[in-house]
Amino acid sequence: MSVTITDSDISPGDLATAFYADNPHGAVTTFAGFVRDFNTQGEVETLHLECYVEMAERVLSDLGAEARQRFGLKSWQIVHRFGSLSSTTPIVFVATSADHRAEAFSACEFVMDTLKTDAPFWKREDFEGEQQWVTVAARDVDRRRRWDTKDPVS
Amino acid sequence: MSVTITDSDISPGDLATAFYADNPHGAVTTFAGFVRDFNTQGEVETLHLECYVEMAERVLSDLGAEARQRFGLKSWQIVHRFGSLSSTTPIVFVATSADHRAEAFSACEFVMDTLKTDAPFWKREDFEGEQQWVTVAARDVDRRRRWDTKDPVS
Amino acid sequence: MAIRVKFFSLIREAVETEELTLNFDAEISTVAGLKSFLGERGEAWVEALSHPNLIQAVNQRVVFQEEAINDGDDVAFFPPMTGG
Amino acid sequence: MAIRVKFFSLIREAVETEELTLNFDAEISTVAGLKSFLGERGEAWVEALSHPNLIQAVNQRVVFQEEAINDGDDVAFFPPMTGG
Repeated sequence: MSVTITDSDISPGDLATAFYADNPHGAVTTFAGFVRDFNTQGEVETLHLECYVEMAERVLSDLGAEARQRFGLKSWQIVHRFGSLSSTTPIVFVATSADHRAEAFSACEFVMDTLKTDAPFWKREDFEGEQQWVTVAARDVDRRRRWDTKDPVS
Repeated sequence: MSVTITDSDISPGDLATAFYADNPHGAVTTFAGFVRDFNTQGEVETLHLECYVEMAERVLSDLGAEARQRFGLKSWQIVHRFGSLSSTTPIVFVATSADHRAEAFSACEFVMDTLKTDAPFWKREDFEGEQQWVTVAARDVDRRRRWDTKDPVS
Repeated sequence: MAIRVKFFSLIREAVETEELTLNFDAEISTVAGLKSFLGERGEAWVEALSHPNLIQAVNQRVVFQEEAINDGDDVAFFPPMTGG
Repeated sequence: MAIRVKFFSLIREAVETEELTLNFDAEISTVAGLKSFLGERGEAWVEALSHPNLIQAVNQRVVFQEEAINDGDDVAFFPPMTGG
């Protein structure tokens, strides 16, 4: 049960290893997101992630607690980078553990879907000398919205 | 893109670390399952996993290939233990990577749901001096079946 | 009373300001009132703070602009978030 | 012709056999025929191989009992699988 917001490099492998050691429960799901080297318009050189740190800590702590309650998690962890990142750099790591896989999977996906639209980070892509703020993808809004009504585990 | 069936200890942390290093794609989902220390009837001392190794290799290779095609994965890995396992020992590790998280999550869950009922492993629980073969849970059959009809990514 | 006001992303760029500390008498009682007050700084501020997708937070929680502001609060203005 | 036959879990325990290599003339052409042939070994075999949830595989693929058997095939009998 922890949230880390940092502008230092994160290591999803080390984070997963530590999470497994502390939480060898029946079902452990993790998600790791890495900077892609492309967007809809072409090659991306650098991704800049701006963050409202105090708010991110609060939002992600509340989100973890909500996921725990909603899906009966035994444990969870959320780690999120900010700052300037080159392609293939890890951005985010989420881990959830439960007695059964349905809950672990749903909770991890719920956290990721919610974090995308509700956590105070703003992505700016630098490519071919231009800087462009990333807008919210319609599919991300849709994925976030389904948790408002969806059965907790399906 | 690999399958490993082994009666030696597996380390999900090391497996995740190596998978991340080789596949730093936009979205990487992993699942790790550990032996629980209880079942519906009480405490479990040892879980014995019998395996038809040649068939498991074939079934899981086919399953990974199907997941890759169905969800447009960039990479996948399946590792499964057999033999005698005490509680908290890792049993299974699945990793999937894709450009976007919807595909990585769905593929990982698809592999786990299918593997539960279609991969030739048989679990026997030893507790209080008795040995009992685990029967297929109705919820596992239901979860397997939904992939026959479900939209690839939802 | 004193409040801190923060700006992020597009909004920060538009008003060319990361953070302000404001001291004023209690005539500003809501986020909407604060927006009007800040609009007196110029057209760029009016435009940024009337952005159709503007989100406002008080003490790290997203709120409607009718939300009350009290002494010591942190207020923030920013566009839709793109985490993960 | 020669085939290998494997038994797992409950079925292995019931017939007290892990693996057989059978050599016979070609009168057995399907999995169903093989089951009848093995049933001649006794009541335990008949019972195990008529288990309502019995699954059979030929060359590592699950098949119906009408599946043909050919020289060199691997045949396996087992109960529903419980992986993961």
